[in-house]
Amino acid sequence: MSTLKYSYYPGCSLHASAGEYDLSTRELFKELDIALVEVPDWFCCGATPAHNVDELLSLSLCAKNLELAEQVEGDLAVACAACFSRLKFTQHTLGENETKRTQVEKALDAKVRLDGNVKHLLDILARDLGLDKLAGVVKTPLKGLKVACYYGCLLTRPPGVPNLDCVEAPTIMEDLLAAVGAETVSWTHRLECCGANFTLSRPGVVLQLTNAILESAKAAGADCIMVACPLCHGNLDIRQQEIEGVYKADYKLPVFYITQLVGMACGLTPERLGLEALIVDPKTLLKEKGLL
Amino acid sequence: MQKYLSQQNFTTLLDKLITEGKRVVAPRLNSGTVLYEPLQSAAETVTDQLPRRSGKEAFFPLCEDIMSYRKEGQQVLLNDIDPARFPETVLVGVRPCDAAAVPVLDAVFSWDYKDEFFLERRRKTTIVGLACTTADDACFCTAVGLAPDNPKGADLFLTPLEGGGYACETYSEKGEQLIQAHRQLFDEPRNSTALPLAQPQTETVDLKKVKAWLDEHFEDPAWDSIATRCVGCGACAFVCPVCHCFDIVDEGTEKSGKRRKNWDACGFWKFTHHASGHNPRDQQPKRYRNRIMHKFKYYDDKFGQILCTGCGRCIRLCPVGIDIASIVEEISKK
Amino acid sequence: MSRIGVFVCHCGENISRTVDVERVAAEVGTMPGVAFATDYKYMCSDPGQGLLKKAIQEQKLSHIVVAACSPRMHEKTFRKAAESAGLNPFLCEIANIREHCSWVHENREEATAKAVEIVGMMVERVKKNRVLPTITVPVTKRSLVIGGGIAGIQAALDIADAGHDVVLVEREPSIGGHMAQLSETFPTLDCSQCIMTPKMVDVVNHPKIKLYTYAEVEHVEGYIGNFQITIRKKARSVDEDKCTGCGLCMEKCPVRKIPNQFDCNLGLRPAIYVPFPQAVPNTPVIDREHCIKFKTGKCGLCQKICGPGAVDYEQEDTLIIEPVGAIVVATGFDLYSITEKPKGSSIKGYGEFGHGKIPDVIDGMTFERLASASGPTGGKILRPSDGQEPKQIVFIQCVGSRAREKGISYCSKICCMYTAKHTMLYKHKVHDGQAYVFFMDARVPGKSYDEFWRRAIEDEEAVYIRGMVSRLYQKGNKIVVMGSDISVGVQVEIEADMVVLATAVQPRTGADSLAQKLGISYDHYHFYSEAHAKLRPVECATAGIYLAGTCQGPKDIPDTVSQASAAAAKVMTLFAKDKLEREPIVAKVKEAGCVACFYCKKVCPYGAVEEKEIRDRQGNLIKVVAYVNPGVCGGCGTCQATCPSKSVELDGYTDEQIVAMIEAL
Amino acid sequence: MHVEKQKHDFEPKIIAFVCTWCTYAGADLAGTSRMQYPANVRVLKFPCTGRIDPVFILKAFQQGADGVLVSGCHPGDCHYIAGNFHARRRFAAFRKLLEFVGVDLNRLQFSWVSAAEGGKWVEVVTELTERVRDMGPMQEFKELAMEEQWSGAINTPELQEAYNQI
Amino acid sequence: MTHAIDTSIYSAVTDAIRGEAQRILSEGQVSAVVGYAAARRKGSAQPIVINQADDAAKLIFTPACVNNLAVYLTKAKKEIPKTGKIGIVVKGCDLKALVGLMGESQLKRENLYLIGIPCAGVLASTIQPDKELTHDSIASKCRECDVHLPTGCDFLPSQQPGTPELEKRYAAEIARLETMTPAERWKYWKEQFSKCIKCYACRQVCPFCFCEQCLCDRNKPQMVETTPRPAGNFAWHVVRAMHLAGRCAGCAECERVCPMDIPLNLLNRKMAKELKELFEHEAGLEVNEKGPLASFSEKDDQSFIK
Repeated sequence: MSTLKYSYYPGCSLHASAGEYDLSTRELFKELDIALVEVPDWFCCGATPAHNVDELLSLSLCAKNLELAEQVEGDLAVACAACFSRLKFTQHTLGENETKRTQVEKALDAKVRLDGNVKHLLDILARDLGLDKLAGVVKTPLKGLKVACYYGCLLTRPPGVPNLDCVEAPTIMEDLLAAVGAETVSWTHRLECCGANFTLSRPGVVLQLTNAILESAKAAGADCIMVACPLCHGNLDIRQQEIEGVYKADYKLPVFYITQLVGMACGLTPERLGLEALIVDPKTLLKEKGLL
Repeated sequence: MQKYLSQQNFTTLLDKLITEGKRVVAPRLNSGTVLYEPLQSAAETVTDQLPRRSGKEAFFPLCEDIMSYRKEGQQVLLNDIDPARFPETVLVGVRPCDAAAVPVLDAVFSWDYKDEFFLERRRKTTIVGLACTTADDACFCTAVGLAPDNPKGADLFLTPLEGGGYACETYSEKGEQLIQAHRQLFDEPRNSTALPLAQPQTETVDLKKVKAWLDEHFEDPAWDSIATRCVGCGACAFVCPVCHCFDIVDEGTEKSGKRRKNWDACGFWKFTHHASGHNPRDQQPKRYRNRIMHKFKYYDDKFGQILCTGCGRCIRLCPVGIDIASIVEEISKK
Repeated sequence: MSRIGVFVCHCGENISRTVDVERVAAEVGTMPGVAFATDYKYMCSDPGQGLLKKAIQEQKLSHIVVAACSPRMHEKTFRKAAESAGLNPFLCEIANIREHCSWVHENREEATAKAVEIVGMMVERVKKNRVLPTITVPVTKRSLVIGGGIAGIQAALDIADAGHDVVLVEREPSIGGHMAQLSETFPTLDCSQCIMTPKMVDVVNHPKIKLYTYAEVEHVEGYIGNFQITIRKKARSVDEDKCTGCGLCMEKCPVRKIPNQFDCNLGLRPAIYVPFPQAVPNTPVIDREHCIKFKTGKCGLCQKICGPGAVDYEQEDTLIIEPVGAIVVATGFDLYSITEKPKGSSIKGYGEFGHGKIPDVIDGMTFERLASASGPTGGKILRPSDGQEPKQIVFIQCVGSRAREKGISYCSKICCMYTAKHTMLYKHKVHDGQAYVFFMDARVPGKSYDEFWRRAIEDEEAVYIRGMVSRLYQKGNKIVVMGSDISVGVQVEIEADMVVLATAVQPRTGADSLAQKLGISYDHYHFYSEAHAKLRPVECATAGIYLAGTCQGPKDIPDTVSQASAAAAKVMTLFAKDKLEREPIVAKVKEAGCVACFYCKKVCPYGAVEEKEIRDRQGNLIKVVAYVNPGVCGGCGTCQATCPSKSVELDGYTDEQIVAMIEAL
Repeated sequence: MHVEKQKHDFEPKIIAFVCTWCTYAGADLAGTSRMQYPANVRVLKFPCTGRIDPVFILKAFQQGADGVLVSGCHPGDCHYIAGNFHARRRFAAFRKLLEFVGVDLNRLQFSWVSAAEGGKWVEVVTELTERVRDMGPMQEFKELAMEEQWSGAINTPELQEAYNQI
Repeated sequence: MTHAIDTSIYSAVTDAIRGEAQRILSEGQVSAVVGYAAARRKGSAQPIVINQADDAAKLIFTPACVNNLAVYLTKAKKEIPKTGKIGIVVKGCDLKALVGLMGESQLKRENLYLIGIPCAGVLASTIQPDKELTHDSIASKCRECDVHLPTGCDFLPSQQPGTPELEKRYAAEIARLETMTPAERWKYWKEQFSKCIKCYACRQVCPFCFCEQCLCDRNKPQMVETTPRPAGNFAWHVVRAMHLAGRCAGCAECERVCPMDIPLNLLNRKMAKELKELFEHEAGLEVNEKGPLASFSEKDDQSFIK
C-alpha cells in the first residue's frame, strides 16, 4: 500500500525508560506498511544536557548521527522530541554558521551532511502518510476519548528551527487525533515546559511545572494526555502519583505516546503497543470508553 | 602534365613550401573546427573533411585593411595599403566546389573595376585541388554542373588513389611551376585506380528552367513560404564559396583609425538599410529572394555563370534548415 | 567642423605652480578641432569671463572648454558666461586641472602631462555636446491630500491657508483618523477630541478645501505639476447636500447591534450611522452589508422618516477626476493584530497570547476607547467580557514590534509613551487598581517625555517589570500572565483581570496597492519610502509626491504634525512658481530603436518612464515605446546603462560623449 | 620638502569612472586637502554609477587602460535613490564575466567613496595604481587589438613596428 | 559505447500535435501555428508556420526539432502574422524563453496558444540530421534539462518522456575553466572567439536578442567593433553575454547554430550560475516582472567593493 521508507533514529530513551514508545512505533509503522530501518551504530544525540556543557561536542554528536543516517535510504524518522530538537538544531546551526561547521568537520574529519530531512513521527504520520490515508485504515475509532495533546517545549521551538508546525499554536497533534476519531480538549498548558531532565537534579521545580500541566489538562476535561517525547512522558506519567501526593490532587490521567493512541485506533493489541508499561494504568479508562 | 605524388611526398612538399616562406593554407583543425588556415607544419593537414569555411578567404579575406588615417593638428594623414605586400600563398586540399568558385569570383572582381586586393592575392596564390571521396545529402555539386573530381579553378589537381598517394594533374602554368620547382617529389604516373568518388545524392537540376522561372517571378507568394522562417543571419553567405558582398567601415577614434573591408550578407537587415531609415528589402523573404536571384539569375545575366558550386555548406549550417538545393529543385519543377 | 576654444586658468598660482599652463594651452591648441587656446590668471574673475565672452564672439567659437577648478565650483559661472555670449550653456565643459591635478601632484612634468590629457579628454567630449534647452513644466496649483487623519488635516489646512486649493480624500465616512479615537494624549494628557475636532471643523469649513469622505483614490496619472486623479466616491446612500445631520434616521434604524469599528467593536451602532458623534461631515452612511433594505428589500424606514429626503438607496459609486499639481500621502497606520495570520504572511500573530481569543486581552486602541469619555463605557475602564472593573491590569509592550520572529523588527516608537499614559489613565479611574508593565526598555526621548514616563512609575505607582511575557492563558475569570523579570532573574506570574497589548504600528493594509497607483516606493513592511532618509525626509522619490505621518514610519502626534506641515511647505515651494524649470539633464527615448522591453521603466528610481503608443495618421497603432517624462526624470542615467539597445539616452552624458572621452585617452 | 619620486619603468594608465555626487566630490576633497597620489588616473564623471555601462569598462581596456576603477556613493547615499544599487548588481555580474573570459580582476577595482572620503579616494587610487604597476601593462587587450584574421594579415613593416611599440 | 535514448513517444506526440493544431486552426482559435515540419534531408526538420487546418498533417516532432520557435514571435521577426492568437509548439526549454519574453513585455500569454512537447531531448547538432538520439548525440542543454514536461501549456500530449540521468557537461566545463589561471582562460576564449566570422547567427536565433537595432550595429558611437577581427569578436561576445545575463533561458540555440562551433552557451551558463549564486535568480516557468539585473536588494553582495 505504501512506499514510504525511513531511516530510524530511536534515541537512548527509547531503548530504556521509553521502550513502549519504541515498541509501539515499530509496530504501528509495520501495520501502516511504512519501512523503518534503524540507523546503524547510532549513538546518543547529547540530549538536553550536552549543549549546555560543550557546544562543539553536542553539535558533533548530532552531526555524526546525521552522517550515519545517510547510509540508510529515506528521510530520518525521529521519535523523541529532544533528539528531534537536537538534530534539527544542529542542521540549522551548522547551516548558518560556517565557523562552527568547519570546527565540527575537523572534529569528525568528514564533511557534514546537512541536506537530509529530519522528520518527527508526527510529521510522517500526519503529512507524509497523510491524515486521509490514516483515517482510511482506522479500525477502532477512539470515539469518546478526550485527549489533552501535550507538545511540550521542544517540538515546535525555537522559531525557524524545527518548522514542524506553528510555533505557539500548533495543531498537528489535534489533527492527527481527529483523524483517528478521538476528541481533543482545548487547554492552556500544551506548550509549557515539564522540566525535562531537571526531574533528577531539581525535582521540586519539575513537580511544580508538571502539576500545572496536569491541573490544566484535568480542568479542561481531558481523560488522558498524549505526548511525543519520552522526557515529558517520564515526568507526567512516572511522577504523577508523587504529584498527586504533594499537591493533594487526584488526576489519574493516563499518559499515552502518539504511536500508542494511533496504534490503538489501527487495531493493534495492547501488547503490541506496550500499554502495560504505563505507570498510570489506562485500562480502566479504556474499558470505560469501550476501547479495551 | 600528369604525375604521381606519394602521401609521404605530399607532406614533404608542404613542409618544404613552408620553409621556403610561402604561406601554405590547407584544411586544419582549429579548436575543434576544420578551417582553411595557414599551416605551421604539414602534419596539421586534415584531408578527410570539407572545411567549414570555403577557400574564398584566401583571395577575399573575412576582413582586410584598405587604408589607415591619422590626424595631426589640423591635418589628416592617409596611408594606403600596398597590395605588393600580400604573401605568396599555396592553397592546398581545395575541394572541387571551392576551387570552382575562384573563376566564378574572377568575373565580378575584374569586371568594370579591377579589384586589386582580390586580383593581387589571386595572382600570388597557387591552388592545389583535391577530389572528393565522400559526400553527404547536402552536397549537390553534380546538380549545378560540377563533380567530385572536377578540376575547375585548380592549378594542380589531386585524385586520391587506392593504396595511398595521389594522381596529380596540372591545369595551369602555376601548377606546372609548382611541380617543376619540386620535381624530385613527383613521380611518374602510376596505374593505380582512383579511390571511388563521392556520389552526391541530388539529381541534376535544369538550371535553365530555374532561371526562366526567376526571370518571371520577382513577385511570387512562393518567396514567403520559402523564407518566412529565415532569421536573417549571415551564416549562409559567410560559408558560401562564391558569395562576395562586402561592407566598408571606418574604425578607430577621432585621432586615428582604419578603413576596413568586411564580409557582408544580403540576409542582414542592415544590408540595404538606407541612411534615410528606408529599407527597400524590408522583410526577410525579400532578402532571401535576393540571395536566390543573385545566385541563379543576376549573376547569370551579367556573367553567364551561376553563383553556386553546390558545396552544401549553407544547407548544413542554416540555423533554420533552409535548403537551397531543394528550393532550386522545386523551382525547376514549377 | 567644430571651433573649440580652450581657456586655461592659472588660478593665481594654485594651478600654475605645478602645471605649466602656457604649455597646456600651446599643446591643446594643436589638437584637432581646437581653434583657440589661451591661458589667464583668474578665469573666474570678471576680466577672465570677459576674455571668454570676447573670444566666443570674435573667434566664432562653437564649443568651449575651461581648464580650471572642479566643475562643482565654477561650472555654473562659466556656462552662464558662455550663455551671455550667445552660446548654449551646455556647449561649455570644465576640465578639472586643480582639485584633480595641480593640487594632488607635485611633479611639474607629470602634472602638466596629465593636465594636457584631462583637457584633451574634455575637448573630445565637448565636440559631442549638443544644444540643450532648459525644460519647463507647467504647474497646476492644486493639491491632493490622501487621508484625513491628523497628518492629512494638518497638511490640507496649511496648504489651503497659503491660498491653494486642496482636495482631501478620506476612506472612512468621517475624517479624524486614529487621533479621533484617542482618549488623552501624551505628554500633556489633554483630551484628544478637544484638540482634534476644531481642526476637523476647520477642514469642512475651509473655502479652499474640497472634502471627499467615504472615497478612495482609484487611479493616478500624470506627473509633478500635472496629475490627474480619479477618485471613487463610494455610495453613501445618503445625499450629503440634502442631509441636515439631524440623526433621526440613526435613532429609528431597527438594526442596532452592529459592532462599531470606531469603538474597536466594543460599542454598537445602527446600520445607518456616523462613526462617532463629532463626525465630519455629520452625514450618516448606510452600511449596506447589514441594512435590511439592502439585504431583503424591505424596511426603508430611514427613507420614510427623513424630512429632507436625503436617503437614497439607488445611489451608486461615482468617479470624479481632479487635476492637481502635488500629492500629500497621509494614509496612516493599522495596528498589528495578534490573531492567527494566513499562511505565507510574514506577520505571525501571537499564539502564546491566545491569538486574540481571550476577550479581556485587548490592544492599546481598545483601551483608548474604554478610557475615552465619549467611548462605549463612558470613560469607565471595564472588562469587555463581564463589564467588571479590572483591579489588576497588565500592560505588555513590544507586542509585534522589535520581534523579528513575529515578522517585524522595527520599534513602533509610540508604545512606551502611550503605555505610560495608559497606566496613568487607569490609576486615575481605578484608584485601588494596580498596573504592571512588562517592557524591554523604555524609549522615551522627546520633550517632556522622560518626565512623563517617570511620573507613571513614581507618582502613579505603575510597576514596571523588565522582561517579556512568554504566555498568558485564561484561568477561571483571571488571565494568568507568565513572564520574567530579568533585572532580578526570576519568573513572574501575575493573575490579571485584564491585559493590554501595545501592538505594533503597521502600514495600512493595502498601502502597497496605493503606492503602485501613485508610483512611489515602499519598504519591506510597506511603509512608504522617503527620497532620502536624512535630507529629503518628506519627499518621495517620485517628484511631486510628499509624505506625512505614519504611512512613512511610526511616529507620534507631534512628529506627525511637523511632517505634515513640512510636506505642506514643500507643496507651497512647488506652487511658488508658475512653471517648473529644470536642468535639461534628462533621459530621452530614441523611438526608432525602442523595443518596449521597459527595462528602463523597471529600473527608473523616479517612475519617470511611461508607455507611449505611436500611431499613424489613421490612428493605427504602429508600436508601443517607452517615454521619459522630463518633468519627473531625475537624470541618473540608470535607464541608459540598462537599455539593451541603448535606445534611451541621458542628455549631457550620452554614449558618444563618454566614448569620445575614453578614446581620447 | 619634496620627496624625490621613485622612477618606474612602467607607468600604468588608470581610468576611473566615478559618480559626480560622491566620488568626484571625494576626489575634489582630496585636492582641497592637498593630498598626494600618483598621476596615473584619469577621471570620467558620470551623474551616477547607475549610468556606467559595462561596455565602458571593456572599451577602456580596449583603448589601452591598464586598470579601471569604478566608484560611487555608499549604499543608501545615492543622490538618485537607487542608481548605485543597480550598478552594484550589474558590476557583480560583469566582473564575473570578465574573470571568466580571462581578465585578471586585480586590474578592475570597485569602491564606494563618499564626498567626505578624500583620504579613501587617495588610498583606493594609490593602491590600484601600485598594484597594476606591479602587474605590468595589460598586454592581453593590446595584443588582441593588433591581431588580424590570417586572411587579412599582411607583412607590413608599420604593423610590425606598431606591435613592437606596445 | 553509446546508449540510445528512448524517443519512441515522439510519433505519438507528433499525432497529438497534429490533432491539436488541426482543431485550433479549424475552430479559428488561432490564426497560425508555428511548429516543425520534415525537410528534404533524411531525418531533418525545419520550422514551419501553418495557417490552414489541412497543413496540420505537416507537423512533426523528432530529435531533429531543435529550433527554439519562440524567436519567431519576437519583434526582430516581424513576418509572422501578429493578428489574433498564435499557436506555437514548445519544448520546456523554449517555454522558458517565452516566459522570459512575457516578463520583458514582448509577448502576452493571452495571445499565445501553447502546444507543449513532452521531450526526452533533441540532437546537439543537425549538420548531419540523420542521427539517432543517444547519450552522445543529445544536446548538452538536454543533459541538464529540468522541464521535460512543460507546465502551464494550453495543450500537452499525455506521453511521458524517459529522462535518463546524464552527466552535466556545461557544469563540468565551467568548473574546468574556473580552475584555470586568467591567462589560460584568456587563451581559451581568444582561440574560440578568433574563429567568429560575425555572421550573427547567434544573435538572430536568440529569442532575447529582440532589439530591432542591435547596440552592436550602431555606429554613433561605435560601442563594439563590427569587424570580425579578434578584438571586435571578443567585445561582441562579451557584450552579448552581459546583455543576456539574467535573461537567457538556456535554449542554447546560439551555440547550436554557430557555424564556427564556438561554445557560446558556456558563457550564458556561467552567468546563469553566477546570478543564481549572487541573486538567487534562475530562469523558470514563472513570469518574472523584474529580472535580476533590473532589480536589487539592499543586502546584495558587495564584498568585491572596497
